[in-house]
Amino acid sequence: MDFELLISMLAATLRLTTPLLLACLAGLYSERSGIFDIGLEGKMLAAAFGAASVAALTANMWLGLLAGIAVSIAMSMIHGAASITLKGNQIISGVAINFLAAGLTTLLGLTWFHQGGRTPPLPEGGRFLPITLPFASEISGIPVIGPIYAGLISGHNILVYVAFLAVPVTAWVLYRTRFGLRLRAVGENPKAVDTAGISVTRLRYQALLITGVLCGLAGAYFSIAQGSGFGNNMTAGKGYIALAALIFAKWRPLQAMFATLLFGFLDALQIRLQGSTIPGLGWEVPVQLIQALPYILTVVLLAGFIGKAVGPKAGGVPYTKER
Amino acid sequence: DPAIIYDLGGKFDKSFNEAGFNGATEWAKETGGKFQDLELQNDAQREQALRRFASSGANPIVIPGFSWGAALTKVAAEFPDTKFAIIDAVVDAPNVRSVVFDEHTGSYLVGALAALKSQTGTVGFVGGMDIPLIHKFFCGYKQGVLAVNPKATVIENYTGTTPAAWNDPVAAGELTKADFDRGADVVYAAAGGSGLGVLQAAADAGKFSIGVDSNQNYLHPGSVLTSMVKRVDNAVKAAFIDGTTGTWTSGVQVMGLANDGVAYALDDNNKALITDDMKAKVEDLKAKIISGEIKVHDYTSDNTCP
Amino acid sequence: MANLENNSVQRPETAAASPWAIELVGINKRFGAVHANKDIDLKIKRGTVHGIVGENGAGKSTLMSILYGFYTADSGEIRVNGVPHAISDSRHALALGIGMVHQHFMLVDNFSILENVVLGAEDSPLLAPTLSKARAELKRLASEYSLEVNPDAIVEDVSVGLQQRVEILKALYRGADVLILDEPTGVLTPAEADHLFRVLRTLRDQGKTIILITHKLREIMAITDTVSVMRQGEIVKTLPTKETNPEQLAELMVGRRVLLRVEKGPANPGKTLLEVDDLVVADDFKVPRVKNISFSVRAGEIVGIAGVAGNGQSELLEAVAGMRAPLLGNVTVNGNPVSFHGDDGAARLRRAGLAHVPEDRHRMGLVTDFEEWENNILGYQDEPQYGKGALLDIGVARREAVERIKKFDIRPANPRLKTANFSGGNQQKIVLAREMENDPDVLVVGQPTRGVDIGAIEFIHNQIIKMRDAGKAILLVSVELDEIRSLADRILVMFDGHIVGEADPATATEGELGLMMAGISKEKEAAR
Amino acid sequence: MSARRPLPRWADVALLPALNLLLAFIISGIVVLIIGQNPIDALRIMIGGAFGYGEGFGYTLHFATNFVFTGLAVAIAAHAGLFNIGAEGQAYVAGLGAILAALLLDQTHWLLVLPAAVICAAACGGLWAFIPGYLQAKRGSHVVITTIMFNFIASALMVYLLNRVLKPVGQMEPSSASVVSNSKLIMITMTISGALAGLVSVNEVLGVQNRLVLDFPSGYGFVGIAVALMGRNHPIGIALAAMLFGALYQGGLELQFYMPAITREMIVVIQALVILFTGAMEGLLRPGLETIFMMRSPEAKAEAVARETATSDS
Ligand SMILES: Nc1ncnc2c1ncn2[C@@H]1O[C@H](COP(=O)(O)OP(=O)(O)OP(=O)(O)O)[C@@H](O)[C@H]1O
Ligand SMILES: Nc1ncnc2c1ncn2[C@@H]1O[C@H](COP(=O)(O)OP(=O)(O)OP(=O)(O)O)[C@@H](O)[C@H]1O
Ligand SMILES: [Mg+2]
Ligand SMILES: [Mg+2]
Repeated sequence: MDFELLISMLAATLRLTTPLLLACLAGLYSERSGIFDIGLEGKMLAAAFGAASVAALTANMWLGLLAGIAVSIAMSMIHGAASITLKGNQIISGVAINFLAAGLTTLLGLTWFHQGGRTPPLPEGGRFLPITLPFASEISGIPVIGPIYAGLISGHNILVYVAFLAVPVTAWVLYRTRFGLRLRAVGENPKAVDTAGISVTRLRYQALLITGVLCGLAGAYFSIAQGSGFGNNMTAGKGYIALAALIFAKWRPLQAMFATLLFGFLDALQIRLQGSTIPGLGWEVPVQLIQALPYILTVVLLAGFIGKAVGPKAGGVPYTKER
Repeated sequence: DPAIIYDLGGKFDKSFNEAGFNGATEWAKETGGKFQDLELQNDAQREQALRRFASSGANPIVIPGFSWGAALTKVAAEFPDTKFAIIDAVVDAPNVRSVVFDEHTGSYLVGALAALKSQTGTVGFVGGMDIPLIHKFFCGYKQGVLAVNPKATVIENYTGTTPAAWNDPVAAGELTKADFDRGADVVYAAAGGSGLGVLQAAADAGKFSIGVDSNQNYLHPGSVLTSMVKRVDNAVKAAFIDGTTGTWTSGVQVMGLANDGVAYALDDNNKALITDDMKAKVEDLKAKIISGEIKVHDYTSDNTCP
Repeated sequence: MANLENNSVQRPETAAASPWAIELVGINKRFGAVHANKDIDLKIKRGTVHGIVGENGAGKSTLMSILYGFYTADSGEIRVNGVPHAISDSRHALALGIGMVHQHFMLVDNFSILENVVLGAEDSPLLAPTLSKARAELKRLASEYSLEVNPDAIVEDVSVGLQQRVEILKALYRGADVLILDEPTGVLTPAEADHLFRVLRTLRDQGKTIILITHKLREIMAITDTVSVMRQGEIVKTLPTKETNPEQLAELMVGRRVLLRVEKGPANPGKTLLEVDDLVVADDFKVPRVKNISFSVRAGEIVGIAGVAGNGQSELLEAVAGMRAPLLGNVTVNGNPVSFHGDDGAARLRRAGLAHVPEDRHRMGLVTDFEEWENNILGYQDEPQYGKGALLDIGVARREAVERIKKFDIRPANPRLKTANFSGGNQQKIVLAREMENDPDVLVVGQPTRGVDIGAIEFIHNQIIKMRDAGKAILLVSVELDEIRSLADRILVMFDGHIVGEADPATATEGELGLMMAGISKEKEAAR
Repeated sequence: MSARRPLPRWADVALLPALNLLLAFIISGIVVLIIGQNPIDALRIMIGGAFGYGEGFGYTLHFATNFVFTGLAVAIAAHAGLFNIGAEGQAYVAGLGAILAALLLDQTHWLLVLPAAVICAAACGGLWAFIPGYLQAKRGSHVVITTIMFNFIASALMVYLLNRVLKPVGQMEPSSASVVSNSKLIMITMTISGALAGLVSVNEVLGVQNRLVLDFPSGYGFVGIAVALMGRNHPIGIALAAMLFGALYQGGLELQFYMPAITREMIVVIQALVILFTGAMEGLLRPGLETIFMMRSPEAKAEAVARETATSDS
């Protein structure tokens, strides 16, 4: 594989990693606070729909983004009401959110746009377009550094940069701020947090709020950045992959980035391996094997190298003082 | 009243089922008649849905989709007085009309166009779910490309292995970009709803795409080279007309190039993209296929592609 | 995210007019059908140590949790320094200068000690300034009260004694004037307990008020100025410690006379039932904690293992009970060598006639999500009396649970209640009932009376003696030296994974045992 | 803040869920109303379609059967503290066992085919779950990730087998379940769980479709998670929850037939609301109900007291 192709594949890796990374960090906030979130998928889907609908109507990508975030936060608050206030089962709540998003997006899409649940294609201005970073064209001629800067680092839409920026920010929040300390504590031992005079409920809602924002970004990325318009069920299971990446990363931000990059890379690789005969094999690799490759490799890596992943101890358990 | 039951893709899939819906709607508009329709929720409901319509007196009943075969075989025997039309599959029963399309010949023509348009000699194909019917599209396309340019490379991709593959424009877009990276400059999308991602990616990159099923040229004028249209709407409309007026015929009905069942789309949106030379060449191929001079291999006949 | 500093509650700085640091008036609290606190009235003078004693489930922890704002009372008034306050949450209590060391520690296990100390008392949205301030403050507190800790140690890696020290430091860091300690010595070694009491006296002498809940009347007598006795949700009596004695307190608590001494006849040992030969056991981190230990227990005798917590007793107990495969060595039960292959060793030992009361009932002895009767047959569910094959005879199992509840006085007497809803002492009784009533040949029991009230202690001790007299072999591990001395027929002292000596409880003095537990054996002592 | 008493058992297990279900239907009804349809008619059609006539009830049972299997699969694993998200894939792969047994014994009696299919399906489903179980037990690989991954791998595998291998009716022997190590509860549990999920394929393949179609589990595995949790991982609860979802599936189809304005997405929304209100938000009405019970009924009060039997008798 020559250098150009490698660069383009790595660029694709970044594009494919972005929504996974945003969702994975979203899950990190939620699960670090002790709330399981199997509903990442649904929140992203709903956000994708909200973003695309508003962007299509207003031709304004920023309004679209805001709408996506708002929708996702609303879903997150439903999850919070069920699992924090009502102390319900967090997994059922997540499953319900996934169902709700799948049904509502298409239902509303049908009634509003009459396009089979799709939103109309986005007008000019409704979509986040790739940004060319300064000097990209000037230095693209320089060997190695040029293509890396111009082809890999430059030329993505802003949400890609936001996603990768969110990693150090999350690490900083988690390990360097008061909020982060409390967040980490409440997922491990909410009673300790409560007796230290901090409201467990409030802390968990705050975490879910951040989860909502990040899922909103991820959803908007699908429909108004990477894609152009909403399509039924367009998140296609990425929420579950993000969850897997989160466990893979053992609930830590930097590792979350590496885990999602791995998934993104395997996906990009899968895409590029399709339709090309692998030299020296002598037989045609079935395309299904290539498509399953990311998943198989994940299992192999997990079994071979990663070992046991122990999540936040209080995860999944509603906090109750009495009874 | 006539009835139509859509396949799992749903009524508004911008493609196959939607074409069926359009045909039915057109019939209703022209005749002032009414029709019933239903969207399936899952595979297990096929027989039940057929029975329900048949016993409620709907006639004829049109069912677009190859997955209906087994259910129809059973139910058609239970309701010998009801006329059924199945699209994309063959069911051998006295009251069933089986409509099949020559997707391979239509794809052959757009393949030829792709090869004529390509500067690089590399063209791409993005299929939806990895199933034999889509291989049939690919195989015809590849033959068409090679007929024009025997040295051309055709890159074959599929968006996935589950029905989600029909609705994954993101994956389809990435596949398309990957094809461009490998030198392709025309990509044919045979991927239902995912195809929109192909068309978008081509438009973003300033390259060409080819739409499928219905005429998608209007989506990105100047970038969509053409569309391989499959006139499911005509088939549905014809079945409705025949079933309600007494001109019904059962048996296999092939919709091919000759009867405009499949075609490449040419309209104002892509007029500028297709030169007269290209058009002449493709029309020539079309005539040869119709006359039988050129034989386009059908993948589904033996599950191989030459 | 307001922190303590910008809390609206004003901290009474100077000693207020009222001599009472804390006044509780007419406090009531119900949990569902349980009336945990009934019309409680209690006044505690500033600068004193006040003790609270009472049976398991009497409502001590609940009352203190109300004062600490963890629970809200259904009715009643709390006055701090004479001023009424509606304490709505723990933040409020902390702001009023009330700190609490909970019975089950409220620490975040995977945090450092420093992080645990500052949690909830951070000065600013950024951590760094608080952390450096707290580091200095911990140093100061360490020198003032000799409460040394390594601020960067992770809590789960340090001993329970140190964890408790962290809890106390947490309260002091927040500047607590009133310090509540809920059963602080339950998990401490005698030396650690002594140290704790020295700290408490210092604090009192500085004018702080201390409330101490304990089941150990000796401690009440030693340190408190006044003491209250609780029974069934009520305070039955509050009186100056000087005017009472352990016997009276015990009677007030239980409502009858309690024998504070174990009555037992001489042992009558028979054949060897449990034999441990050259055992080497490692802990979870693969560090050897039991080093070439050999001993045996005969029918009709109680062998006690004494030692400061953390010297390998837990690992020894787990290995003998089949919960942890040893690296080397053999265990023989009833003449049959035990195989440690696979991870069902515990079940195999059970079939061989060995019953096990684990040290940590929460982690190993019970499934707290199960109902009581289910826990009552846990591990014995395949025994023929509970039904044939894969089917369980629920009727038999429940009737049996009812009988044992009666015999062991487990409260509430409801086999269908989730085990998590029993008080800690009663949970202990559930495990004991199960293991003792299945008529084992060998009973291996760890910390049998941890957190159990004295009425129950008396009963449990008597049961253990009864089993001995019925010819069972009993291996007892306890950090309570008193318990070992009064129950055991022979005492083995463990230090650093070795058995450093054997003593006769009838003759050995506490001092001798203490020296052995500190790793100084008689021989070495003599050599010096 | 007055103290509340726990509900009597019957209210806890029957009344409360019924009220929650009612709430879900009321909100669904509002959505139906917004779409411009009559919710009462809709409900009548749904109930009639699901239970009102033989064939409809048959389908309800058919769907419920699938949910019982996937629900039990999830529940069994949950009892061992394992979260099996992979019932979907396990059912899918099990289809291979079912269809192979059926094809190989094609010309024989159904009394032979059925048990053979059950065994083969359970074996394949079990194997597909055994691997994640093994990896969890021996390698510590989190079973949640591995089962998710195995769902994806299953669909790729099945497409490959169905399109390229089985097409010319290949002679693939179903791999027999590996010898399960006797000590590992995790592996055994996961295997049983997968085997149960696998029985969905028997129901689907032999019961309805008479062949193996791509993606036949179509979400049964995921709904199984909700069924298990709503049924509180208890067999009877699971049976009831499965019936509810079976009725929703079947009644939903019927509804589309009579009320064309109601699309299948509407049915998904109704399902979501049912899961939300009867599952996740089941605590919504509890406080109110407890208060009502306490004020209204002295017997209930007495019963509640008896149930918890206060330590006090003074
Ligand atoms: N959170 C709670 N929910 C329900 N019931 C509770 C709760 N906390 C305590 N109880 C009940 O209240 C009663 C008093 O419990 P409490 O913990 O105050 O007793 P205690 O005196 O501390 O006992 P112990 O000596 O075992 O620590 C017990 O019957 C207990 O079961
Ligand atoms: N979920 C619960 N429901 C009802 N009561 C509970 C629940 N959790 C704890 N309790 C009760 O709360 C009280 C305080 O709990 P805690 O964890 O301090 O146990 P404890 O009984 O005081 O322990 P110990 O006996 O070891 O001293 C106990 O009486 C316990 O039975
Ligand atoms: Mg207590
Ligand atoms: Mg206690």
